[in-house]
Amino acid sequence: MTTDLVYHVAGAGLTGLALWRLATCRDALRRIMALNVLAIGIAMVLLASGFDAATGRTDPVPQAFALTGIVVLVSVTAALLALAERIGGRSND
Amino acid sequence: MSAALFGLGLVLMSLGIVFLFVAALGLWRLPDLLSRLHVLTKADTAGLALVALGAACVSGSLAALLPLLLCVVLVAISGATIGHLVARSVTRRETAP
Amino acid sequence: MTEASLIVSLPLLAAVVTAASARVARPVGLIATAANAALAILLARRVLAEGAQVTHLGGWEAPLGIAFETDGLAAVMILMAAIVGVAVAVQASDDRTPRSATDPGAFWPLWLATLGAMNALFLSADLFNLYVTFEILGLAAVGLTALTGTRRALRAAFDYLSAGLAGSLLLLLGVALAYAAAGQVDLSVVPALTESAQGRISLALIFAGLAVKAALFPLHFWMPAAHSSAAPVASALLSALVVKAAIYVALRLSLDGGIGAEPLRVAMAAAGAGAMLWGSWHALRADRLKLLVAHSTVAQVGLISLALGVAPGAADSTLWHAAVLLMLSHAFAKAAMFLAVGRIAEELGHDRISGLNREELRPGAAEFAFAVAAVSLIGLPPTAGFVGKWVLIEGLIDRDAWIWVALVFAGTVLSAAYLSRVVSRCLRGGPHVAPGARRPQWRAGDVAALGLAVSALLLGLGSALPFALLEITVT
Amino acid sequence: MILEVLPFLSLLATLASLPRLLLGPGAADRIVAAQLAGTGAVATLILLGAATATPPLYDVALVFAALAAVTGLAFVALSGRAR
Amino acid sequence: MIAFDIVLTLGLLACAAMALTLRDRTASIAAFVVAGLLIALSWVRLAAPDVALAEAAIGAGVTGALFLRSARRIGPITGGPVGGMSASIAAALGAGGLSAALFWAFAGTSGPVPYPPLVAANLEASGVTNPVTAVLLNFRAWDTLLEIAVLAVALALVVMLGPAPVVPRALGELVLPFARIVVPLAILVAGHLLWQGATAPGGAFQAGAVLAGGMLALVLAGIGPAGERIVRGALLLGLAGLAVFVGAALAAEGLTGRFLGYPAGAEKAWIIAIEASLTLSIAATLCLLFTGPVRRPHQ
Repeated sequence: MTTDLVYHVAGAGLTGLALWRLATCRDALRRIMALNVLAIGIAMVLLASGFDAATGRTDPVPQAFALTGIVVLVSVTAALLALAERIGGRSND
Repeated sequence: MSAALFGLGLVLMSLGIVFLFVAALGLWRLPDLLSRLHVLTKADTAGLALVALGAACVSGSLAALLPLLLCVVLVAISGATIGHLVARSVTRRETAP
Repeated sequence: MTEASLIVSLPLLAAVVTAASARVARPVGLIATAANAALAILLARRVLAEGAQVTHLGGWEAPLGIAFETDGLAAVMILMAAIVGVAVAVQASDDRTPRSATDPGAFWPLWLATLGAMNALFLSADLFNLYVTFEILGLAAVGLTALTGTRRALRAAFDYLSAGLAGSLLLLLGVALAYAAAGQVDLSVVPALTESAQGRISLALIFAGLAVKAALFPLHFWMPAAHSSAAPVASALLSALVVKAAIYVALRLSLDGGIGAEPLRVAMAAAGAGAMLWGSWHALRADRLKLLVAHSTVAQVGLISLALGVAPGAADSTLWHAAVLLMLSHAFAKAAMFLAVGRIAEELGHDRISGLNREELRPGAAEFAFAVAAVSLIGLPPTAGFVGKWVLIEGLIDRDAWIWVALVFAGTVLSAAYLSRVVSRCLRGGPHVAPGARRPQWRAGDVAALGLAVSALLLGLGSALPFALLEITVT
Repeated sequence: MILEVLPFLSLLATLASLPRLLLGPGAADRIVAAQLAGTGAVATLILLGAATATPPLYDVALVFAALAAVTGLAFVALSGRAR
Repeated sequence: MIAFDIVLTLGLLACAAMALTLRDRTASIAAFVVAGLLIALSWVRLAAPDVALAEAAIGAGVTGALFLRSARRIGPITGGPVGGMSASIAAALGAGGLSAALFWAFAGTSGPVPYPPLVAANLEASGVTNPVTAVLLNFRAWDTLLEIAVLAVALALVVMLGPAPVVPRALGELVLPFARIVVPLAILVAGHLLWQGATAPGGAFQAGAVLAGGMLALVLAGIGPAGERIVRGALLLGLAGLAVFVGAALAAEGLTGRFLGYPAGAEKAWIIAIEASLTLSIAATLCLLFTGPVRRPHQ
């Protein structure tokens, strides 16, 4: 039970939680929040597999991926929220 | 000398954590909002100051002192101000006609 | 400055300039689109002359750094994007196109960002880099969809962006699993992925993400609403170019042996067949012109992914060439069709198919362009669509895949059916038209639509050039 | 060793504010709970930095504190419907 | 320390579940912000301090403020879940199965890890000693450039859509001294993060996000710089980041013949210059993504 296994569980849990919420909710804001949780879950799984338990250090390249993912996520979230506000939040897809 | 500093740091940090637990407990047990606010600001100011001081003692390097000091100042101010603003918005809503 | 680095930087710089000042947006946009077309032609000439090149960005070798692979396939796709872009820019620059309710100058930065992102995507040889280019493409395409500012367009744009984001998160999950399984994310890792179980799951995730982005049949729900409610200029770009990016990446991965897993290939071909039937069925029943053309995109995407599914990768080279030619002909024909539909809707004031032939308006250049584009979409000789289908069916017959041959024919017949619904109503004349009917005068949109439709025709005749380009691959 | 247990306790204190966030009748209670969780996270980070002797964690704690201030202000200014 | 990780994971999942299920908007956003803080803590435990900085600044700070702004305008949640109780259970089982498969796929791998030795070998030539900054600004600078393009396109999109301007509640007179202390501190922290980005955790994104946090504090306190010219200047600054980065890439190719290949010996200077301009442009972009363009609200 090393550290990265625990965070693999956390990442997979977050992804499952987000997928469940995406499947069962209609409100625009909660769908956007679920997509955020999904993206964070994927970043956690990515970084956990880059973590080297022996040296206690993490491979810098997935860290760069996670950073890029965070910045991309905030821009897409801002765009989604601006759209949701214009359509009043009732996305009945 | 460093063992005494280490011991002192340990005591300070433990005290800080006690403050945090008291605040969490208070948040849970106390009946109304204003008393919870009271206990929150205590944890923000005193609790974190103790923890930061203890950490400075344990780490023993002066370079770490500046970020810790800024941390304490920021959290103390934001705790007090947010507490005041929350209390203000709650009381204004109740007393408003 | 090599063409490769210029062709990715120029559109991004122009996007910044056009976003900064709306006043100068149109001239700068037109100049940048023309310069991009010139660069695309120079790039293709260089690839033809010197063969494929690999440029390492910043001088760092592949696993650590990112590489640009300018081979024949990339050059062909960049040429496609450039030519369709020029035609769409010509129509967009016609200032009488109705002012969008949101922001007049907003088309140009979004179009140039889409162009820059597509050029970067066609050249990139790194999985994570593809994910980032897809994000730019997704956001810019949503901007194009929301350009008209109507409530229906905004709702379609919201669904498009949330589906696009879910698709790219699937893609990111696949890239993360590829990193976990193989330790690196550049395209050379794809053959190693097909061996291990984790690698196959990561490829399946990547292909699922691409299927959402390409609106392949089971995951296409967001696309018809988005493409039919956008401005005609925008939906021409969405249907002709943006959807192609995902199919191109699927082709690039299958060329690197990524689609070697048998179940993945069969699933893609089956989804393609399903898309052809489903898209054609809804196109037959569509009552609005834009909806019909959007559903025909679903069908054509199905045909192309069927061609990809049955082509077992680089070994059997004729089949994936057919898929590329089908992509090219669909890009030209679909863009011409949407531009023509835009002009028809402008002239008639509505785009209901039933109301097409009862107006006192003689058929103009737009109806003619629509008819020529329909010929190419159905795949009648001498258009590029015909050459593509011919090569595809020839390859299928060689391998006795009779089911797929039957499906391709069924798709062709269905597409002929739903397109003739429109073309028959467009060719008004004689008794159907009142004596005093006026003929719509020529506008930039007609020139663009006709140019693209004719180029789809010429591509059929001159299909030796794309085939020659496609022969060149990175050895 | 002994220093390792301190961040653990501080984390427990941070998570102890969650029930109030879940049940808190009014929005104000939830803002207070979030504020306490923020302070607890800053304390946990400082203790982690001390326990694992990594000074960069103090900078992370500083950014946490700065952002807790901004987020707290955002909650107070923006919670509830636009009147 | 494994007990710390386990408790953190449980707390994290509980917080995320609360954020996604609570029907009261403020409660769910508060839970989302606390989840953001706990996620930043898990990045620290996974030895990724740079990501923790970015998550705390962008994930918890800016995203929380964005959600609050939209919730303030959209209003409470209406309508029940999509299917009934049975559909929700079915979805839960499906999602559970997917996440279990995901865990098996990721936990089972022990594949080769070629990147760390490569980064370590080339770190000397990259001009900076912080490996993450070396990857972001030198080895894979093309990814970072495209990511700035994503920010710029999102900015153009939000300016085009033009959400109505945000009107924070009147907060009384104590806000002025508060802002007068928090904003300079935020600028100080941002400068500190930017400068040390080359050697220790920090860099353009974290510094830009903290700077944006400071600006948001001004806007929320109601004393933010409003007015058409200020917003126009911020828009130009926000877009300038991408132009500077592309310009630097082409200039580098002019000098060394390699796209994005910084001239030998001067890599650190180039990286710091690019990062400084990115910090300002990211701060301006994040601010504008929150406030939106100052224009007549749409009908």
